[in-house]
Formats: sequence, C-alpha cells, structure tokens
Amino acid sequence: MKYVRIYSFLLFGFLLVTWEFIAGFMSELVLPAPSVVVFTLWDGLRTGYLLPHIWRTTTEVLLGLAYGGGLGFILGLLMGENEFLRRLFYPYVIASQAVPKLALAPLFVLWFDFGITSKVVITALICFFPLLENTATAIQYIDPKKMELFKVLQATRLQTLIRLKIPTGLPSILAGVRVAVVLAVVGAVVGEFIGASEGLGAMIIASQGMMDTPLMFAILIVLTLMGMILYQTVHLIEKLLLKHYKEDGL
Amino acid sequence: MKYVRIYSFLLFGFLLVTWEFIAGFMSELVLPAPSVVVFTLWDGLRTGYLLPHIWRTTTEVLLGLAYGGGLGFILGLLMGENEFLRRLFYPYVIASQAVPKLALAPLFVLWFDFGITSKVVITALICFFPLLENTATAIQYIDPKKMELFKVLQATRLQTLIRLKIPTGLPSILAGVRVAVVLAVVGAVVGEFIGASEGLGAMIIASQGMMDTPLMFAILIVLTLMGMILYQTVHLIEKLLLKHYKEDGL
Amino acid sequence: GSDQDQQTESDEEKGELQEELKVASWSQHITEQTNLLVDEEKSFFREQGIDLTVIPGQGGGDAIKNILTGKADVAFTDPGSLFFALDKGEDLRVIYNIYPQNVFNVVALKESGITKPADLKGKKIGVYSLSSGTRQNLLILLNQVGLTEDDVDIVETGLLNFAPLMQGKVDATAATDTGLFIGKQKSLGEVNVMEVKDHLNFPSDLFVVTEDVFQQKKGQLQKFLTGYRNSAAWMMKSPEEAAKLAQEYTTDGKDIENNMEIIKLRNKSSVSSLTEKKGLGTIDTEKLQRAADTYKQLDLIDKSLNMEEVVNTELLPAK
Amino acid sequence: MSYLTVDHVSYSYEGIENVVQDVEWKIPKGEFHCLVGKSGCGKSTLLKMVAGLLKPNRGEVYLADQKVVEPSAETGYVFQSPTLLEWKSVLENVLLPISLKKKTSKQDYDDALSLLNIIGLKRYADTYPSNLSGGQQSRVAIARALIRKPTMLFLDEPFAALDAITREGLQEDLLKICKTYQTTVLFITHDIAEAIYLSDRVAVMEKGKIIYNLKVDLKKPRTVEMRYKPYFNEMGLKLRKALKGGL
Amino acid sequence: MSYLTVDHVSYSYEGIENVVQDVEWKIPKGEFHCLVGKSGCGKSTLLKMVAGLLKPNRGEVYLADQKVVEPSAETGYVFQSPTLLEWKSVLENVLLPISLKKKTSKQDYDDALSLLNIIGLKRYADTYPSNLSGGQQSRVAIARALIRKPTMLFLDEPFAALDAITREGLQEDLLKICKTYQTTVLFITHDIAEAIYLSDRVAVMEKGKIIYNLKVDLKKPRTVEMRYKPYFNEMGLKLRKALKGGL
Ligand SMILES: Nc1ncnc2c1ncn2[C@@H]1O[C@H](COP(=O)(O)OP(=O)(O)OP(=O)(O)O)[C@@H](O)[C@H]1O
Ligand SMILES: Nc1ncnc2c1ncn2[C@@H]1O[C@H](COP(=O)(O)OP(=O)(O)OP(=O)(O)O)[C@@H](O)[C@H]1O
Ligand SMILES: Cc1ncc(C[n+]2csc(CCO)c2C)c(N)n1
Ligand SMILES: [Mg+2]
Ligand SMILES: [Mg+2]
Repeated sequence: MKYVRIYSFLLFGFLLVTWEFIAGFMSELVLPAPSVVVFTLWDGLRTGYLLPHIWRTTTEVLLGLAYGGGLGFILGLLMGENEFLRRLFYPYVIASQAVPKLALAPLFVLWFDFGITSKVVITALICFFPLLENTATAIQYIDPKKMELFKVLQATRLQTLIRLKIPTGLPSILAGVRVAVVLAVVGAVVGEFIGASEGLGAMIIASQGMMDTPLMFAILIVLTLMGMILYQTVHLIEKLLLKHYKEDGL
Repeated sequence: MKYVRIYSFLLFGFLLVTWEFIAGFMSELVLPAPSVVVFTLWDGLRTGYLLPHIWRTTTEVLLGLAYGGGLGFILGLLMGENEFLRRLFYPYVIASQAVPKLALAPLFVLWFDFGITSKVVITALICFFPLLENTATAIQYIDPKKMELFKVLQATRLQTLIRLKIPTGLPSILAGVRVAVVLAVVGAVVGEFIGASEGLGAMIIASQGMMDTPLMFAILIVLTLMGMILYQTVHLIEKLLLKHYKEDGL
Repeated sequence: GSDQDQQTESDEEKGELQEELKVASWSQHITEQTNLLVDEEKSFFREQGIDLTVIPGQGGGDAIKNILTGKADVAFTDPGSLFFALDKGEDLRVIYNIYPQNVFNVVALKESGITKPADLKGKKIGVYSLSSGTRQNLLILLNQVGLTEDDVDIVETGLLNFAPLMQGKVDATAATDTGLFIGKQKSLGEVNVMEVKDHLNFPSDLFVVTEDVFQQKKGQLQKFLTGYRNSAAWMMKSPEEAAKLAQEYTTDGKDIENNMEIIKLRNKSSVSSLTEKKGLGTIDTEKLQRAADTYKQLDLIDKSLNMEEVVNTELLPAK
Repeated sequence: MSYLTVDHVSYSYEGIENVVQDVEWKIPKGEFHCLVGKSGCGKSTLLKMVAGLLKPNRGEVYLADQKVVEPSAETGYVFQSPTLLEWKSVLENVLLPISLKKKTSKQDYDDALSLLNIIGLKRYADTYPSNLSGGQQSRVAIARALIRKPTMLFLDEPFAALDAITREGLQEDLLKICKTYQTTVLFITHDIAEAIYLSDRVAVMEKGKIIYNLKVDLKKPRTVEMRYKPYFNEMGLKLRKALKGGL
Repeated sequence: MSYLTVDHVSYSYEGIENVVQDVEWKIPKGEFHCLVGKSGCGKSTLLKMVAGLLKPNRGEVYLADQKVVEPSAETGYVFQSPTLLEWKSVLENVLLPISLKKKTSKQDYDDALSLLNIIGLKRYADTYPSNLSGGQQSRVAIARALIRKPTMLFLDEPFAALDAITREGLQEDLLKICKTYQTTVLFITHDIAEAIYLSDRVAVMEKGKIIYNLKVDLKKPRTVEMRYKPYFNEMGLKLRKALKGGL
C-alpha cells in the first residue's frame, strides 16, 4: 500500500505525457495539450479572471448540496419508513429525475429567477435522488433482531430511526452522499448553461463561443478538482463516523 | 395500503387539474395545458412521428446501461476488493463524473462520431458511477463472522465475492442500479442535445428552436415514462431476488 | 426587499427617479452586446432615468419566454423566434431594429470547391444545433436557390463548429460573422464564405415587447430606446473603449484584440442604408415581411404574418 | 393474585401451525419461573408473545392486570442471541434502554458500571462489542436488561454461552437482584439443574404445549449445598423424564 | 505421533496482550480432546489460531505434519454463533462447503439430507434460517461442518443452545461419526460433564494458559451409565476445582 502514491504519480505522469503527445498531432481546437491547458488555468487564476466564477459555482454547489442533500435524506427516511408515502410520491420523484433539467430551464427561470436560485434548485434537484434512493433502501434492510430489541425497549418510531436505522444504514447512505456531491458539481454547471453570465458553466459556454478549447479544459479541470475535494471531504467524514463499522475481515 | 391506488389516482388528478388551471393563465409557449400536451403526444404517436425517435433513444439508453452498468459493477467490485486499485483509479473516476458531459459532448462527437456511439458513451459514462460507488461500498461492509466462515471453508477470493459479498450487498447494489437506470435516460438525452438529428434529445432541441413547447412537454412525458418503466423493471427484479432479505421487522 | 432599499438609496443620491427595466437577451453577457452591459460605467440608460437589468438566456426563445412571463420587459431576440411566437398567437410588438444586417453565413474550405449555395446540394453541413439560427438561416439560403433540407445532410456540431470542418468531418458549416472571425483566429485557413445577406438580408436581432408592456410602459420604453441608441452610437464611435470595458463586463471578453474585432463586426451590422437615413434602430418592415414569408414558405411557421401589425415605430425617437 | 397471567394463548407462524398451543400460566409477583423444553418446541415464541413482541393468535396476556399489547416499560428482556449495537461501546450498550427514555445521568452511569462490575466486565466498559468473546457479549446483554430495574424479567437462555463457574456466580447475582427489587421472572434454560436451583416453579414445554409443571420446594435463599441434596436430584430426574417424551 | 501439534503458540489482539499464552498441545489421530475455561479466557482465540484463521504471534501449529498457515480442506469448524447465510435454505447452507469445492452431486445431496435427519431437521430442509429457532440454527451449523467428512473437527460450544435431551442425542451421534471416520476433534464446551463424557483428554484454560490437563480413562464407546459412576463425578470435581481458580 505504501507504494500506491508512487504508482499513482507514475500513472498520472504517464497519462499526461500521452495526452501531450497525442495533442501534438491535433488542432488545439480539438484537443489542447496539457501544458497549454495548465498555462491557461494558471493565467486565469493569477489574473483573478476565473476566481469570481469559481466562487459563484462553489456557492451554488454548496447551497444545492445542502438543500438537495437534506431533502433527499429526509424524503429517503420518510419513504423508507412509510410504504404509503413511497407508493404515492415515488412516481413524481422518478419523473423529476428522468426529465433532463436542461430542457426545463425556462420553467425554472419562470418559477424562480435568473439569478442564483434557479441554479441552486437545479443542483438540488439533481443531487437529491442518489441520497433518497440509498437512504430509503438502507433503512429498509435492518437486522430483525435489532428491530426486536428496539421494540422491547419501547423505542419510538423516531428513536428506532435515529438510533438504529440511520446508524446501520450509514455506509450506504454515505455512498449516496458521495454520488450526490459529485453530481452536484454537474448540476450547478448545467444550471449555469441555461442562462447565466457568471459561474463556470457560463464560462464553458463562453469559452465554446470563443472556441477557446484550452480555457474550456482549464475550467473542466477546476470542476474536476472541485468534485474531488468534495468527494474526499465526504470520505474523511466517513472515516471518522464509520470507525467501528469497518467489517472487512480480509 | 389497499387504498394507496385510490389516493395515488386522486393526487394525480389533482395535480393535473391544478396544472390545467395554472396553464389557463399562461402562454402556451411557457406552460402548455396538460390537455394540449396529451393531444400533441397522442398525435405524435398516432402519426408515427415520435416513434423513430423513441426507438433511437431507447436503444441508446439500453446500450448505455448495459455498458455503463456493467462497467460500473465490475469496477465497483475491483475497487471494493482492492484498495490499491481504488486509490490508483478513483481520482479518474471522479474526474469522469465531475466533468459536465454536455461540455464534452462536442468533443465526443469529434472523438467518436455523429452516430450512436458518442451518445452511448455519454450514457454509459453518466450511469456507471452510482453503480460503482454502491457496489464498492456494499462489498466492503461484510459481517466479519461470515468472512471467517468463508475463510474456514477455503473459499477463494472470487468465491467469497460471488457467494458472499455480492449477495449481502445486493440491496445496496440494486439501489445503485435504480439510480443508474434513471440517470441513463438523462444521459442519452444529453448526448442527443449535441450532434444528433434523431432521438428524443434532438427533438427537444428542435422543439425549443421552433418554440413548440407542447411538443417539448410531450417528449418530456415520454422520457419520464421511460425512466419509470426502467425503474419499475429493476424494482420487480429486486422483489424476486431479495425475497429473503426483507428484514424490516416493523 | 433589500434590492428595493438599495434602489431608493441610489435614487436619493441621484435626486431623480429611476425606473426599473429588464431586458431579456438571447445570450449570456457577451462582448458584442457590450453597449448594453456597461451602464454602471457609461450611464447611457441611467441618464434616461432607466435602471437596466440584462437577463441572460440561451437562444431567442428564452428571451421571448422571459417577456411572456413578465420576467423581463424587453426581449433582445432574433426574427425567427419572433415569428414562432407570433405563429403561436402571441401578441408582440417590434420596437427597434438592433442589427439590420443578416450576420449569418455558410463556410466551406477553399479546396472543397463550394463557392455558391447551389454547390451545397448533397453535402454534409454543420450547424450549431437544431434550435440555432445557423440552421434556420441555412434553410433560408438553400431555399433561395431552390434547395430543401432533404437535399443536404445537416448535422449538429455544437459551438465548436469549425473543428469538424477543419477535420473534414463536414463539407461546410453554417455560422455567423463573429463565429467565422473566431474560427479564422483559430487557423481555419482559406475558406469560401457565402453570406446569407447576399440572398435575403433581413435583420438579425430586434427589441420585442408584449402588447401589454407596450401599452403600459410606453414612456419607459422610449427612454430605453434612446439610451440604447446612444450606447450603440458610442460603441461605434469608441470601439477601443468598448473592447476594454468588455473585459470586465462580459463573460467572453477575455482578449481585448478579439473584443475589438467583434465589436467592429457588430457595429457594421448595426447600420444599413435605412438607418443612415432615419437613425439607428429604424425597422425595415418590408424586409421583415419577406423573412416572415420565407419562414412560412419553409413550413417553419403555419400562419401568414403581417409585419405591419407587429412593427411599431412610434417609440423610436427621430434622428 | 398473579402478576403475569397468560390466558390460553396460541401462536402460528406463517406456514408453521401451532408453534404455541393453548398455554396457560400464572406467575405471582416476585416469583421466579423457569421454562424448559426441547430445541424448537416454541419456548422463545411463547416468551416473545408474553412480552408483547408477538401478538397471540388466540388468548391474552396480562401484566399487573393490564392487557399486554406491546412491550411495557416494566419489563426487561434478554434475547437468545446477544444483539448488541456494534457501533456503541459496552457501556453505551448497557445504557441504551435508559438513553431511549431520558438523558442519562451520573446515577445511571454509576448503575451501569456497577452492573458491569457484577457481570465481571467493568474493565471492558469502553470496548466495542466485536472485541468481546461470545460469553462476554451475552453478559452485556444481561446487564442491559437489568439497567432499568424492571419489575418483570424475561430471559431467553441468558447463560447458555457461559462456563459453569461464571454461570453459577451470575445465578447468585440474579437471585439477589430479583430479591432486592421483588422482580418477577420468566426464565428459559436448557440446564435442568439451573432451572431447579433458580425457580419456584419449572414448566416443561413440548410441541408448543406445557406438558408438565413442577413446584420446587426449596428454601430461599438457595445455597450451593442444595444442589447435591437428593431432593434436588429427584426433581431433576422428574424433569428429565418429562422432557424426554411425555410423562 | 500426534495429528495436531500446537507448538507454544501465543496471541495478542490489538490492545489486548497475551490472550493466548504459550500453549502447547498434541492430539493424536482419532482422539477427542476438550477445552474448558472461563468466559473470555481465550478458548475461541486458541481454536481459531489452531484452525489457521488467526496467525499466532509466536509458535506454530502443525496438522498431519504440515504447518498450518490457513484453514485446510481437511478441517470442519463450528463457530460459536451459527452464522448461516440468510438467503439460502437450510439444505443449501449445509451443502455450502461442498458447493464451494465442486458441483454438488446427488450423493452430496443425500449426505446432506441424512445429516439433517441426524440433527432432527430433515423437515426444515427447505426452510430459511430466519425461520429457525436458536437451537435449530446451531444444529444446522454442525451439519455444515460435518458435510465434508473432515479428518479434523474444531467445535466451539456447538451444543450451547441445545436442551439436555437433544444435546445428549447429538453427543452420541458425534461420537459415532468420529469413530466411523477416525476424526480427530478439538471441542470447546462449558459443560464439564459433556467434556468428560466425550473426551479422551480435557484441558482447562485460564487467562490464556493451559493450567490443567486431564486424561479421561473411560472405556469407549461411552454408555449412559458411565455418567453416574463415581469416577465420572470425581473427574468432574477435579475439573471444577481447576476451573475455579488454579489447582
Ligand atoms: N476480535 C477481537 N479483538 C480484540 N479483542 C478480542 C477479540 N476477540 C476476543 N477478544 C478478547 O480476547 C479475550 C479472549 O476472547 P475469546 O473469544 O478467545 O474468549 P473465549 O474463551 O472464547 O470466551 P467465551 O467462552 O465467552 O466464548 C477476551 O477478553 C476478549 O475480550
Ligand atoms: N420467525 C419465524 N418464522 C417462522 N417460523 C419460526 C420463526 N421462529 C421460529 N419458528 C419456528 O417455530 C418453532 C419454535 O421456535 P422457537 O424459537 O420458539 O423455539 P425454541 O423453543 O425457542 O427453540 P430453541 O431452544 O432452539 O431456541 C420452530 O420450529 C421454528 O422453526
Ligand atoms: C447577432 C446574433 N448572433 C446569433 C444569434 C443567435 N440566434 C439567432 S437565431 C437563433 C435561434 C433561436 O433562438 C439564435 C440562437 C442572435 N440572436 N444574434
Ligand atoms: Mg429459543
Ligand atoms: Mg468463545
């Protein structure tokens, strides 16, 4: 395991070199070389050109995650607990997911506004589903012996949920969170595609309009980093929370 | 529970009526009434106008699901089993997710082709992540007693995976599949937003170009139904597979 | 809420009444619209007593939807979108001719030998997307030489539309003047350009309002148009300054040299022989009518539209 | 007057009929009753029903004259398998029944520690269940059932995983606790000697029916010597016979 | 010549030192040895180490002169808790060890059914584990350990959840099977009488050390009467004393 960093580094280097090599044969328009992209990125950061956009998108992602994640978790609990609610509302949940958000854009701008709200709503809408699904599933498969224990201790339904079902379902719920945080980044960007003049999504559109592929790649790199940081944060939280869950006996 | 159908029906009716009512105050360009949308949909089906597009998108969804789902499952197994692989490749997996596919779509068209391949690739890329994440997580949290049992029975690593880890992780894995099938629909449509002249995504763009909002809503309904049918199929399969898992003691 | 407070505050500062007005654009904040975006700096609209907000959008349809739902008062949109909305029975008014010139074109590589629209027959032609102006204008161009959609193979290429052309994945691509400029920047090489305006020159963008807004906010609209005319005049007079301001106020104005060229192109499309005579923004009803008729002919719309009923010139200040 | 009254209850699982058949039982306040019977005869099912975890198909259960429809706050229950929460320490597991009712106080904390002391696991208070041996886990489950000082205790083979010495120590402790708090007990065991030593009355179950019922006439408190008295052996033989297949 | 040789093994868990300390043990082929000891003294840990599930910190284990580094195909193991796969029927659970090695044949199937018959659960063959009583589950685990006809058996309190009658029946069955197949057995139990009745030799463990070792000189096959012989009682007292706290 201790060599994993070295291999990781080697792999990364190899991929970079390959990319640089391939890019040598291609128009910058189609595939800019990593050196060019990194330079563009550095330039965008140095001049502060990218900063407000990064800030804007980060805000949207975090807000969207807070609302969408919270909603997904709570709906997941409700629907995992109550079959009636599940059967009643699930069709609408699926509908909300199967519909491409990009197509609903005008309606969102109509219902909310053209500012940050509509982007936050789209982000929330995109990232709430994995959490809902995983939460609802996790709290349904509970060891019946533990359920009996809580019944005999006269735990209320809420207590059983909070003290038994959620802790037991935590690994699966956190898997949902990890999917959600990564989708949130996509959600915010898609939201900004619709009609925004600030944010990394708007920048992507602008860079395409300018046919500035290196800039677009630089932005994609920023987005990737954003996704990774969020993912790693969840991973760290998980490590703290699940210390006594790790059950792999190998 | 037996009244759930009735309530479901009532809720649906109520929503439809509300929609029809609100639409009465709005321009058809912004929010067409459900009656108009249903008529458009019916017309599109009757004349066969929508059918080739539905067929095309369905093909892409199913192909994308097969590749993406399969890949997600297998990578999930590999990464759940092997920490080295996990640490080596996870950054790239997250990168592939955090990048908005819509931004890459023009490049996909260049890298692959204008035909079905680039759409299938996008669909697969979008739907493989929830499966990967849920599979990798599920097979890591296994009852240590059961692991000991398999060890004492000299089960090979592969056998432990297939006969213990996958069956135990099945509920969580299937939650990932459910998220994946719904995302697959979105994936195919997003893929068709750029570089397609057939498929429901292309139809959405075309309908937006002509400001034919009723047609767009009709297509969104088709997509929703597609997502629901896929979701329900997974649900049915789950019911069959997980007969002896249902552990909710309440 | 707090917007309101800020509003009254700045009113008091200025000691005059500022009226809010929202313009819904077909695009995000882009360099070619710099004159609309720099009011903070240049006060074209504030001088008129207008507090301007520009709402971004994706396509002319968005702009129209935004005025239909009251999210905005004025739409900065293309005639195509206007025709579609009128075709659906919306009650709209055209109050200003932003770009009298058709900016669309079809570009082919020099070696392809495609020099005139008729050569496009049987070729593969790229457009931004099925909802874009590039497609509609391509159809119009084809129509002028008796070709239809079925005679060519139209493919969507996304905004990077010159890349497939350079790679030879398409024979020609439909674009705009600014798009072509950027393409050339990216070493597109030698090309043949077929301008749509050489065949049917109708305006590229218009200010459109709903009948309700038109009736209720005539005074404001008048002030707005005056402001806009002034801003357009300024952009023509001092493109250098505009190019510089674009860096700060637009999403795509990164490069000042490019900004300059794009602004020059837009300045060129903002004038016509008619505007020379009657002032910026004068609407050429006849050309609009011809465009509407062509859309009808192409089956893009169902109804025959009468532009006389739609176009209104009374708000436009005399030169 | 009986504290626990089991009034002709029966139970069937889906697909398996008459797991418990028409059982009648009365336990006066403060008495200690044992239930023995072959594996799979329905003991745990009966206990769960009596405690309000399962609803009888027929018949009723009364605790302190109240009809039992769900588990009551008065009862403590030790399941046949320890069922601890893996993500909580031993101490937290013992305190669980209290923490579900109120905020745990210093007093509760001390109570829990003294119970852990009795079961010999004080130094494991901060350990997690997966680091305990089988017998240690079942002892934690016993402490958990006692923490709320229940007036009615249901125990399902609580000592099965314990060695003779530890088991005998805990038997004494249990009897002492029950005496102090006047606890009424229904106890399932497989150990006939244990049943006689602990109980006022031992019942034998077979195929869901109580087929034998024995009053144990031994002085309280019990002493170790009693175990080797002929009367004790005699009782044991009677029970063995009943267990072996009818009377 | 011993079949199983435990050569001065020691084991520490993370944070808990010397759970097993310097244990030496030899079991000749076909012999039946028992291990008794207080709860938490390290019995299960030793058994897991001997079976190759845990790696000793010091010392080594040999089975048929082969160093044990991982569980071998020759061994059967019954864990302290039944650990059945809930999504498989009782029959499939019993057949698991075989199905991991090869495709199950008609013969295997018949073997499994006859084992289920011995443990008295034939009619539960198609039931799922969650529908079994505690004792029934542990019996299934025993059948699972026997299905591969191991030459070496490790059993960790296999009968703890069983009533006296069923337990005695299974003791007989186990002895018979071991005799037929010349099986060598290492058996953990809490029941002193059971240890004496079954074994050629009983060891007593305390705090990770083997502190006492008793050869049982009773004829084979054992008969029920032996249980009531004075020699039997005497042995029992010796073991009790050893268990209670050193010699
Ligand atoms: N996985 C583990 N991690 C850390 N410590 C453990 C673990 N398993 C057992 N222990 C500790 O090791 C000691 C011996 O445990 P072991 O299971 O061997 O006891 P045992 O003799 O089998 O007891 P019992 O009769 O109760 O089953 C105990 O004190 C226990 O707390
Ligand atoms: N959840 C269940 N679903 C269906 N059948 C069950 C269930 N639990 C137990 N049974 C069946 O009911 C019968 C009685 O089970 P019970 O657990 O009451 O036995 P028991 O007397 O406690 O046995 P043991 O001493 O082995 O614990 C058994 O035959 C068992 O197969
Ligand atoms: C100068 C100028 N260039 C491009 C467009 C974009 N556009 C023209 S038509 C059309 C389709 C309908 O939305 C779109 C997007 C414009 N409006 N003005
Ligand atoms: Mg039981
Ligand atoms: Mg043990």
